[in-house]
Amino acid sequence: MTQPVNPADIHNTILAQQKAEDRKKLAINTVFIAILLVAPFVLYPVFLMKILCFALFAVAFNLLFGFTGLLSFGHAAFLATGGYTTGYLLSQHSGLTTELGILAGTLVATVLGLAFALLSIRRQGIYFAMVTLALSQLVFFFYVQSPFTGGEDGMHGIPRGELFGLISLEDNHNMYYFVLAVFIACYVLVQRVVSSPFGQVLRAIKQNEPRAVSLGYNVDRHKVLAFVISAALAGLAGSLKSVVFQLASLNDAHWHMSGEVILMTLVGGMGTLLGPVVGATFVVNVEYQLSQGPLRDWVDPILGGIFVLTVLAFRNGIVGEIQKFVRRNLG
Amino acid sequence: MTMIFGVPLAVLSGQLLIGVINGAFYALLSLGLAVIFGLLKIINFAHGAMYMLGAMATVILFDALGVNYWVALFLAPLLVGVFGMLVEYFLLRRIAGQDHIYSLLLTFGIALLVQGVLTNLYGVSGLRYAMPDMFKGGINLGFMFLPYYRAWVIGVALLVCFGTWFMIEKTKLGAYLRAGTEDAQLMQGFGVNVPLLVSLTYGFGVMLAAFAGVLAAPIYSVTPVMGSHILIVVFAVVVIGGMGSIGGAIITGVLMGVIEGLTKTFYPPASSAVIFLVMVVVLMVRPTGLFGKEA
Amino acid sequence: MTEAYVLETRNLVKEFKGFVAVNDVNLKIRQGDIHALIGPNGAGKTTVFNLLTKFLIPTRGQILYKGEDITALKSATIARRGVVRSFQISAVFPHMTALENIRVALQSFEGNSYRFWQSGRRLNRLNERAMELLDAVGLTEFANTTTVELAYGRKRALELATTLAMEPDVLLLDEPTQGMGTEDVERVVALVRKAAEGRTVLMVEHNLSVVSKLCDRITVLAQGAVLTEGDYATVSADPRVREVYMGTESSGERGAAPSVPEAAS
Amino acid sequence: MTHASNREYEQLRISGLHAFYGESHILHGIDLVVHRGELVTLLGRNGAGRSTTLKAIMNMVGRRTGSIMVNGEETMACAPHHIARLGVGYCPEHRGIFSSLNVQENLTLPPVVRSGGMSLEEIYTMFPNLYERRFSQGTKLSGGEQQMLAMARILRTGANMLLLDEITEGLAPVIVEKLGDVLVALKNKGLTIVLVEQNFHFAAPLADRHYVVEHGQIVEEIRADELSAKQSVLDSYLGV
Amino acid sequence: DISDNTIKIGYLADMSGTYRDLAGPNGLAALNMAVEDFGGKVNGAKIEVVSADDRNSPDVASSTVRRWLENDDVDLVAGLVASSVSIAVSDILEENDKLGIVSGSAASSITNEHCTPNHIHYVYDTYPLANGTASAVVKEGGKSWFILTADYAFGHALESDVTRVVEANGGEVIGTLRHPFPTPDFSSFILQAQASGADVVALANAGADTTNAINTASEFGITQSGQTLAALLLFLTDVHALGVEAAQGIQLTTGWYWDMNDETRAWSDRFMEKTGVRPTMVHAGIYSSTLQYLKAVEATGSDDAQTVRKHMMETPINDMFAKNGRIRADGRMVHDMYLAEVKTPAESKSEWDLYKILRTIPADEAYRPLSESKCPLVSSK
Ligand SMILES: Nc1ncnc2c1ncn2[C@@H]1O[C@H](COP(=O)(O)OP(=O)(O)OP(=O)(O)O)[C@@H](O)[C@H]1O
Ligand SMILES: Nc1ncnc2c1ncn2[C@@H]1O[C@H](COP(=O)(O)OP(=O)(O)OP(=O)(O)O)[C@@H](O)[C@H]1O
Ligand SMILES: [Mg+2]
Ligand SMILES: [Mg+2]
Repeated sequence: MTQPVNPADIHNTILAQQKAEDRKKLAINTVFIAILLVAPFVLYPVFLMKILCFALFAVAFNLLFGFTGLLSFGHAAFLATGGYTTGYLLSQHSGLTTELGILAGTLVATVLGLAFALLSIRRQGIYFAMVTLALSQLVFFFYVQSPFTGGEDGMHGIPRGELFGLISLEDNHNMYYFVLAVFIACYVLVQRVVSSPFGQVLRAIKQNEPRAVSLGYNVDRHKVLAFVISAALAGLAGSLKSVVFQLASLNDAHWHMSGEVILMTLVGGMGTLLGPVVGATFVVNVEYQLSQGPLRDWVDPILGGIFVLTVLAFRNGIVGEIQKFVRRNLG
Repeated sequence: MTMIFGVPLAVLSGQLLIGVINGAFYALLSLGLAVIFGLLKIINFAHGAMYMLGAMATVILFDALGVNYWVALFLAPLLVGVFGMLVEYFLLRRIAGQDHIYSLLLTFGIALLVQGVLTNLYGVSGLRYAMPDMFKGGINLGFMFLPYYRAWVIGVALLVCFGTWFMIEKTKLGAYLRAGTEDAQLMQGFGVNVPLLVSLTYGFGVMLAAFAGVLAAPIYSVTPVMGSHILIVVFAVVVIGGMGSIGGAIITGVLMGVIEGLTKTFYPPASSAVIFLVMVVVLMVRPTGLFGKEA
Repeated sequence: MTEAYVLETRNLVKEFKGFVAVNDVNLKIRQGDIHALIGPNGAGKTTVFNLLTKFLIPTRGQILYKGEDITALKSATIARRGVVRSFQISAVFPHMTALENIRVALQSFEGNSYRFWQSGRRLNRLNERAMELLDAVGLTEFANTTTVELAYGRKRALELATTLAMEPDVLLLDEPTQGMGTEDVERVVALVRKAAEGRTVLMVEHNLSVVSKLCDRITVLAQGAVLTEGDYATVSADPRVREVYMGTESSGERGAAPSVPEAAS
Repeated sequence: MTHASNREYEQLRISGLHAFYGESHILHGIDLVVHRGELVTLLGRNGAGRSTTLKAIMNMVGRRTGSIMVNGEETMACAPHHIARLGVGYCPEHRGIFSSLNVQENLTLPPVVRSGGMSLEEIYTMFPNLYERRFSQGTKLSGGEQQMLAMARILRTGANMLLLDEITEGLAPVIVEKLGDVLVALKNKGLTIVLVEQNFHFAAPLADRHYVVEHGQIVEEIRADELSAKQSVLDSYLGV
Repeated sequence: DISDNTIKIGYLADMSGTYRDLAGPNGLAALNMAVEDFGGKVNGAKIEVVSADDRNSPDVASSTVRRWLENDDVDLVAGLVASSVSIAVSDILEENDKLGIVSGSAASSITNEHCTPNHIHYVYDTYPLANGTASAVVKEGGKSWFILTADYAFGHALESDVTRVVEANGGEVIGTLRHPFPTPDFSSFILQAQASGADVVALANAGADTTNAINTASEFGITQSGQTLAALLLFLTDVHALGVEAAQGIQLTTGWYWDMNDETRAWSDRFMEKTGVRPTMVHAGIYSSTLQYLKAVEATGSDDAQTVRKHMMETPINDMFAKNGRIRADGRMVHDMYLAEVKTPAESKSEWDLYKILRTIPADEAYRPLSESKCPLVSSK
């Protein structure tokens, strides 16, 4: 015997919840941006930029994996393609301004993303992961053998150049704020995408694909779009990275990199917005700090141990576990 | 001399045979992977490490205790199998029923751990293992010189593959395993000791890898990283065959050995890319691999 | 002539590796009818549904919708044309709230599903209609509940509401009352009746009391082929139907015990 | 072994059973007793916790507290396969047909836990559909056929206590009727049956007693002979 | 004047990956031996050593080195193995005008198109490897060659160097075959090499590829069928891993061998005491280069990169590693190289008794002449 309930009341509660969520999101974003703005005065800017590049890469990956349910095992291909394209163009054409070089790198990665997507999107689950892996391996072999990448020696001496032909990016602080601006723009974009009408459909597809089909959605096309956005952002991360470090190397194209971005996302918390950022920060830091310290011969086994621990003890990732904790104790 | 695309027939036959031999290796390795994925839905990224452990154990047992090849052929897989069961019992079991991706991450972590520890203990240059005396030399087949050891590899690998296939596809135990994969809880509700079954299966799967490792010890350079290189190729083989298809893994293993061998003859630079190319093409045409069950 | 029929199949055949699941079926569904498809287990009812919505590809035969051949169209296209189905096994988006589930369905009419740059708050304008639909299936109080947490019967109710949100011309319901308690069955019967106003419903249902109350016309399938067709009285009087399907129950309605009417199957 | 003494034998005793799925507390202290050879139903609305009670008996829920005695043996600490070995056969709500096995393999899958189960022939005679489709993949069966298969396979194991969750769901009336006959036959053989049913018309003539479950608790116990007297109470619980 | 009154040396190398054994943690031990020889102090300034794993990644390496140079006042970056890392680091060194000594890399481009005034390439590169082995083998009658090349820049460089040397000496390359990197199984390639009928099968690859190829060659009886196997880059650790059984008779070029004279043996004994293994040429080179660096600091009393480098270039190197070695304008340290042959099981007396030195290749003959250099530092001088 159900209590009579008023739909309007329930609806209002839901709207109020949404408002509260928006406020919370805004607050978190603000704090987060504030921290990033002052960070280079405390920490070494190049290292911070490295973190931002990988964070962007992980955010891009998570859009596909965490929010669409597609596990790409080939995202390294986009990172590398962005990096190599931008690096090559900036090295070869001294007239090119940096932002155009980065744009071009992103564009080529986007096109490659579209190609990957069209070839892989109809495959399900683990097969999808494996087709993307195979495609990215083919891209890897291409880069190994193409002369323009410098093979395993890598591409070096990429000029940072000038932003809009005006602001010198040789200066680490200028470079940092440029990278930060791009990162924030992308992060906000992804936040938007996830909650957009499109994002809702992605969620639906992730949870029950046949049902989404029966509701009249062209599931493949939605997935392709998500894939392409993700590839574009991953390519952008690679482009930025090549400008920051002034080099592009095969490490970025190797399948280990595709694995690493999965790890970053999972460690941070997949399907959460902040998770990949936290995960990237964590993984990059651990690797870097360990390789400097007394345990430097043991980086790999320690990383291995961290992954084991993550999976066993906090599967939802750092952010996911915090959210869970907050929900349980405060909500 | 008969030529085929500019390659003498004799050379080609030799390459085909070599392809089959390598294929037998792939079959053995991908079989273990397919058993573990097919039956436990674990994406075992530690498979390469288990292969490596098999080879390392062979060498270490010999150096430390003088254990000979024949004993190692049983002992090394057994030890690795027990190690695998411990890994399953203490680690993998805790993530049963979670998304595949967690098993991938966990086993990847285990592989890094094992590999890293052994690298620090034994270095990366490799350990020396002498070919058992009875396998020294070979026979001249006319078109090529076939070392006895390679002949042995092909025979024993295919035998083990067939035996495994039979056990899983044709016996009651196999039916338990297949059903347990789909709904372990219900199987347990029927009175089957699923946890034990899972341990044994994982142990068995990695034993197959370790067995391949023992076979590899006399002919390949035995190093802590030997498994990580071969890992994704073996994954590709399993995927082409259809994840979880036991027979598919075996047949595809041999097939890929041959295709790779032919590429090594006609256009060697592409020989490591070719498997991935085949994979893309196969999955275009057959979304669940050559022998995969349709979704 | 065909105009009178909104949905029609001609010599529809589906074979699975030599096994004929649907054998030369000619269905004619009249505009505005509630049409039931009944028959013993394994008769091919779900398969027919799957063929109509192209979740399976017919081996042979034609499917006509409003006189137009739709045999070659894809699932999603057919759904957008107005032929929408619900599933036999409950199909919901488990990690969305009930409200969000409905909104996903309503959203497919908005034409904004590729707008990744727009705010999701735009979808709030769908809430009112969504709440109406939830209310109609008695799920108002669960609007903000994540769907996994709903009991099976409520999931079915939610699924039905989602399907109705599609404003279909033709509604295909596969055992809509399966797994529901008595009170829910009542509600669903009322709901289907309401939903059927101005549209056509084709349903598979084993609960004969529901069939008898709701349906204008009934087709009985057995072993993949049409056994007979007609209204409830005609069909239930047919001895062949009694033999293969209804059994010996005098009324053909389960739940005939006087004080416990219409218990659901 | 007389019929009467059998009746007194407590095949199942549940006391103070609480069960949880992760955070959510589903059962709030279930108490019930089933004697050997009895057929008892659990009635209630959707979501009342009937399926959960059966799962809890099999140790298939997240967490449990309280006590469950099967054949006089405490099973709270037992793994599910031990419980099955005590002679418990469980037919789940969602059938659990294995897609990697064909129909016959599905049927012969559950290990025999006691002697006295039905033979394959007997089962095929009872469900000719299954015989016809015996070599096709389990999940390619129609919904109703899967339901038959799920029920049939535990009849083979010789379990002497059956936990059956909504077994008439999605079955054609003829089959339902046949199932009724089967349950009567099983009861006559001395099997104990706990039946979760929505189809009260099916359950009423078969059951010795009914328990009404609401919000994870037993709120009413009704013997078959009290049925007509307590009809109105029952109706109000079931929301008729 | 020495900044902060400390000399800080950063040792950057692959500590855990493929190049671990030839440099790695033991390279750090060698470096510390040089510091010890100075008593931990030079001109009263403390010598401090920091170290890091480059993880064979130019990214990781460049973050590390940037911080070392920009924040931590590191004066010398030593180690440096993977060529991608060495090139990336040399760019940063130049930007910050600090000094680096590359001891582990093989790429000859490091002092050719990638040369900078801020780094020195110490132990060896592909040029003398090809030069030494190829000319020696051709002279011994190996006229027709089949080259098995690792399909990446390093392999290609070796291949073209070898081809040049073979042809210059009157031999002929009758076939080349590019194998992917890494290749776990070489039987197919060995079979093709065998079928080619060439006198010499040369391995233009490194590490596990080389050891796998040699293993397989021995299994398939390449040498029994009359062909000579020439490995172009083979470290002592590789030969140790292969064992003399499989590797016997292989000719190779090395920059140094532990068992050449009393001086090398004495140092190797010291090294072995610390590490448990015999040193490779890279280990010895790390020791020697650090020693020379510290001597230069001592002599000039400065830690300024250019001052120190200038002094190092002006001073001939004479220690247990090299006799009359010198650092050229392009940063290449040239010294005598040695043609060695792996001993047979009968000849090998102990675990590490692996080579016999056949011939000394004089420095000027071994390395790429400056006249062929593409390094801008050379033409400006
Ligand atoms: N994909 C398939 N492959 C092989 N056989 C199939 C497949 N799908 C259905 N069948 C078979 O086709 C027949 C018809 O199945 P269908 O699901 O249409 O029955 P149904 O009438 O809906 O029955 P129910 O009332 O039990 O749901 C069954 O015998 C079933 O075993
Ligand atoms: N896996 C689960 N996780 C969380 N909650 C669950 C789960 N399964 C069931 N529940 C919840 O437990 C409660 C009882 O469910 P149960 O399935 O036992 O109900 P029931 O009485 O069998 O009803 P039904 O007629 O729907 O089968 C419901 O509220 C349901 O939402
Ligand atoms: Mg059906
Ligand atoms: Mg239930």
